[in-house]
Amino acid sequence: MTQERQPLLKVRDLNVVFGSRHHAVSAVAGVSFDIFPGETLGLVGESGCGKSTTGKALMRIVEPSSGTIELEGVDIASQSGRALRNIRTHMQMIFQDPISSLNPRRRVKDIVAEPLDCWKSVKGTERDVLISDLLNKVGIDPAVYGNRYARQFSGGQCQRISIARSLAMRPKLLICDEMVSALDVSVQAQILNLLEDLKHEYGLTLLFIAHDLAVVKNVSDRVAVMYLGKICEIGPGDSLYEAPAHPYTKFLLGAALEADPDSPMHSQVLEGEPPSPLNPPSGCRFRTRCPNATELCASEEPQPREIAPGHQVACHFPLTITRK
Amino acid sequence: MSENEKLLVVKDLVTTFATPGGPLPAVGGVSFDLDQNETLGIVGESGSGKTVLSRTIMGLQPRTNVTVSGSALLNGFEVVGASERAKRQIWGTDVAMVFQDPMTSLNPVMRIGKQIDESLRVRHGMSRSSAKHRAIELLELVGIPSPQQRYSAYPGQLSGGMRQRVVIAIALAGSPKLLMADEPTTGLDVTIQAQILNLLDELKERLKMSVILVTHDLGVVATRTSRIIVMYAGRIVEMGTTRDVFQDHRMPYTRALLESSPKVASPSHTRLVTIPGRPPNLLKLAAGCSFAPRCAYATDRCRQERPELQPAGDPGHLFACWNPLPTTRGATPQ
Amino acid sequence: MLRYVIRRLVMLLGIVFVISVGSFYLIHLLPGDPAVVILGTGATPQNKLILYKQLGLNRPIYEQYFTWIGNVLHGNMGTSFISQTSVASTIRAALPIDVELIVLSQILAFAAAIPLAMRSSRRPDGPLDRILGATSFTLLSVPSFIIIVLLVLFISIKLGIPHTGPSSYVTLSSDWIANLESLALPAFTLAIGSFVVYYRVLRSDLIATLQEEFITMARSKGISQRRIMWRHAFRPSSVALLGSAGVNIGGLLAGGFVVQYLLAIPGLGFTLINAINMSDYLLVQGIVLVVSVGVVLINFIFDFIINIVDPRISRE
Amino acid sequence: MNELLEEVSLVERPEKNKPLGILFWVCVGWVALNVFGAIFANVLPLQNPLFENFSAVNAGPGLHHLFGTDDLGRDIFSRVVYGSRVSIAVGVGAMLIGFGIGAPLGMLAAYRRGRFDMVLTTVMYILLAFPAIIATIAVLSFWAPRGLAKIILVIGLASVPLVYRVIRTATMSIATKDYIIAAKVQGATDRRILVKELLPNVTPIGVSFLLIGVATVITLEGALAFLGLSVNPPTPSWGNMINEARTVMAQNPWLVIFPSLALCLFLLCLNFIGDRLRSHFDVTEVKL
Repeated sequence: MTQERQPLLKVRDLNVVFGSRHHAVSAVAGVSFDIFPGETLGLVGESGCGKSTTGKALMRIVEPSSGTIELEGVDIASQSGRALRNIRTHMQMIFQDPISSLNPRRRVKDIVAEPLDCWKSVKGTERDVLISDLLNKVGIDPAVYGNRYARQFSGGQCQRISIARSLAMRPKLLICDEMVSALDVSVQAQILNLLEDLKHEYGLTLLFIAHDLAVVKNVSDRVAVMYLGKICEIGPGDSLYEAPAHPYTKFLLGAALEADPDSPMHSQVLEGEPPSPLNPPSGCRFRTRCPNATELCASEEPQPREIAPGHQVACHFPLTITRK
Repeated sequence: MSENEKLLVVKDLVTTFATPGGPLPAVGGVSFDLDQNETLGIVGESGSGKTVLSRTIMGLQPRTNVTVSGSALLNGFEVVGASERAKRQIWGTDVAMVFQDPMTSLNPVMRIGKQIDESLRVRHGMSRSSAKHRAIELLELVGIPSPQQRYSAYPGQLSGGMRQRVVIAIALAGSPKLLMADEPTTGLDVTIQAQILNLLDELKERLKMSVILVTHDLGVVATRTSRIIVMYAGRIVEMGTTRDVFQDHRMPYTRALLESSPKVASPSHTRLVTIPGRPPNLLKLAAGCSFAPRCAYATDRCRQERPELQPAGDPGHLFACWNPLPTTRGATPQ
Repeated sequence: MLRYVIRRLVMLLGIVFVISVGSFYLIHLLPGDPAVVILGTGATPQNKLILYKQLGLNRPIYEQYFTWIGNVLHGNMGTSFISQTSVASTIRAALPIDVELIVLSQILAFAAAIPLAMRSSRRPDGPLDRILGATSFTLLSVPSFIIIVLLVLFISIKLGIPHTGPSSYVTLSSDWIANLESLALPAFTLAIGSFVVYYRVLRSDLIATLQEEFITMARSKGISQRRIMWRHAFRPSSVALLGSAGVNIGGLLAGGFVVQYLLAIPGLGFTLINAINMSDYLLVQGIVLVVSVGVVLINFIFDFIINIVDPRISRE
Repeated sequence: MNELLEEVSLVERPEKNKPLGILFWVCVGWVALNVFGAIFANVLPLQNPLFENFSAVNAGPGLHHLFGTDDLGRDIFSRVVYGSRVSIAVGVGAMLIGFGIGAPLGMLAAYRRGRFDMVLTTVMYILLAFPAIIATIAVLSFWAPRGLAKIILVIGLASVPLVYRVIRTATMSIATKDYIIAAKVQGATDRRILVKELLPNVTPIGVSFLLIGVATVITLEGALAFLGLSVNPPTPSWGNMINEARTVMAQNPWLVIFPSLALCLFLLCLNFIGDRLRSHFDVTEVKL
């Protein structure tokens, strides 16, 4: 027995390629990471960086073109049919658009019970009790709202129902894909707190995908930053935010807006826009916008390397780390 | 400063939609003013009426099923009650608008150059070639690379950030005195958002405009405005200098709004302050303070009697609350 | 764009090929001896023999097709056994009438539909919109044959207006005024059906477009209402209109027989019905081929126009 | 305006669905009455539609003959009721065939995608390019002898590609929704997703299109009757009644007016119900 914790989810060299041979877009290009039991990994990046595709590829909602996804040692990427359906119940996903993730023509109770009914694992009164309990847990009164149709609910409530549904099968891993970005701040805070409570109660492990740096930091133990299909930096949230090692992370953090009139104005703004994933730059994908880029960055792709315990960065010239 | 030097004076502005469910007061009596070359932030969650307010000030509310009362004096022109024809005279030249979603605010089947020089030719009578020349200048001004080629591109061929720059270029075509920016960066990535906000700041200084920045994101207004209006359920609940609103807010809603959004600077797993419940249904507004059902400090008076805006000591700082939070100014006098 | 056009052209050729095969083998799909079907009631053994020889009915079926398509491509669709006239020349005489009828009716339909749709979309649920909505909806449910019958009943019979009744067709080249008079009634009838479709499609699209943010944007530039309607709202709203126009014009070519038959206008539809009644198989086959190819071509052309009007489509 | 309203009132999402309204139910009633008449024409106290009463030829509407009689003394009212049988049978029968084949294929293709969808859709689009009316006429005219069943079959088969396209488009817009992905993720089988998630959402679109389709087919049947390609006289159908009456309409306009009215009213009601359902279920315009 080794002392080291075994990861719950182990992703190695995940690739997702969209489109035909001539118009191949590599949306996810060789992504590797671990998620340990009970932790929350935040996945942050700008639109089109492949963070959502990564999440969907883990669930096989989009097909990975290569790589392995091991959940407790079982490779999801090689499963099919009933086995795949079965293993998916150990992982669940919550989507960005709360309204379109619920069938408008079904009742709330049936929506939450759907996973149970699919597997016929729990039936009769036991099922009803379980559903009522789940709805209570997410703050929806089952007696009042259980028989309503999903189309009558607001975004925040829909997201609560989605959470209840995803917990019905007691999953080990919950993938949250931009789950609060469509919500108002006050509702967002409610949902984030709820998620935190349920995480402890159900012993969940989370992959939290979002573009909002503050939200990601709030919920995550570790944070991975993606740019153009690759992870450029991954590390413990607090230290990564305090001392980013990858220039892109630094720019990203610099661009984040703080609700504080005394916070510095954006003096250093990242110029230009991300290049097209149809035709990514050679070497380091960030080099076209990076102020520190050299010849080496163009010719050789930087491999992730550990600069502090649990803190990896894929950059030839990581920024100097000043530790307290 | 006397009233006629103000660029915009809004008094008791009310915008009501006629809906199948009854009259819906989207903006319920708003008064404020705006100086020349000032940047004002209007902050609120969805449903607060901030977007409707910004459109009503311009006279751009929908033309059917809407009634507007009160007054909005824009550069000496009374917008409320003015005919579409009369308002056309101020649109583009006195006030111009930057919209929330650059995907939908550009005509998808019209080349972007044509969209920029349209008002130059139609409104300002420029010739085809000089309008084109000016349009390319404007594209350059808003930081679009190779403007010559971009002139004949369709909006679909540009990224979101570039499109928002085009929208800004269109707004600038008539050299407006007031730029109304309604959630100008909401759909954009953080790095692009920073670019656009910096651009707006820079243009404001260069072209001596006033800017109204309408947003749900307190981060957007924190460092870029001189004053802020906080809206809730169609009304102003607090208004003051940016520093007053952020650091000496008196209205509990303002505080709740500030504290419920996660901060980059605070450590992971910080418990967020939440506002219980949801924003009120504007069709069924109760008599008292709209925020009372969600407010921790609410008393019977709050539920029965609506608080009006009252001064809070510092000049220009107003709030609408019966049980305001204590001021922080007394502790650290300036 | 070019790639798209080439792809569509290849598809077009494919469809035309399938149509030609379909028209050719129509006869083999039907039960019974092809010769009997073709010759109809006048099937003497001698005629049968000539037919077998001409069509090569005893040769392999694919060879028959290539012989036939070769002839068709040279403008030879055979000679009718019933009327002893060339099928191609019969079609050449009839087709211009269809074209003229379609052009006239479309001019009328668009001239009415576009301005009215623009008016009513500016105030949805306003008085004009309600009246036009109810009218167009009612007209939508009145088949063209009933319109014709009622028009003939009231205009020609009750009012006794000349030149609008059946069997008065005059060719364009002989007397263009009389020609227009004789086509007024059928063109008007076809225009009603087209108008209803165009008005409804354009109105609902315009209402949707006018709610778009870019219209508010255009308003905020201070340009006139007329310019907003024509320059900003009309073009993005016309995709569905053009699509339905393509389908509708194709439908008029294929389904024009009712009106032509009722008013004795000797276009393709009228000729087709006569050919069916006479069991003139070769003529039916020729018309089916020409009309089908015509419909496909019309759809192709409209697809192409839609692509020019809305650059978003070909990019996708 | 809608966006603004959504912004200000999204608190409790309002029911977007318009109420169906009285007119809708009047139309449903009228259609039901027609269908009832068509089914029970034999049982109802109607005069024999084929009985030629030469003592009452070309009678106007009156007590004995509600709608009058034709030039052979046949009762028009009973002929109109009997005539509805052919129209309704053709309309409903053909659409049942069309939907029976086209709808499951369309749903399956849209849900499965991939090669299955590609092949099927290509075939259907080629068939769609072939003008259905011309094909129907050509087949009906040379495929003797004519009969109701054959007409239903030919029109039904000709409508399959159209139904396929409508249902496929409708299903595709639903199949990409997150709740379908969510169902997959929960381990639902394909069959369960098709039945529990897709079908309830496709049905409203299907039903409204079905009604409008029935109206279209009835119109087509009328046109075929004019060409003598529908059921053979003396069996009455709305189409051939109008057609036969044309020659004598100068003398007896009722002969044309009553069957025309019956036909138009029925079509109007069908179209109205279909249209109202479409807006009620918030279905974006599906073009015929």
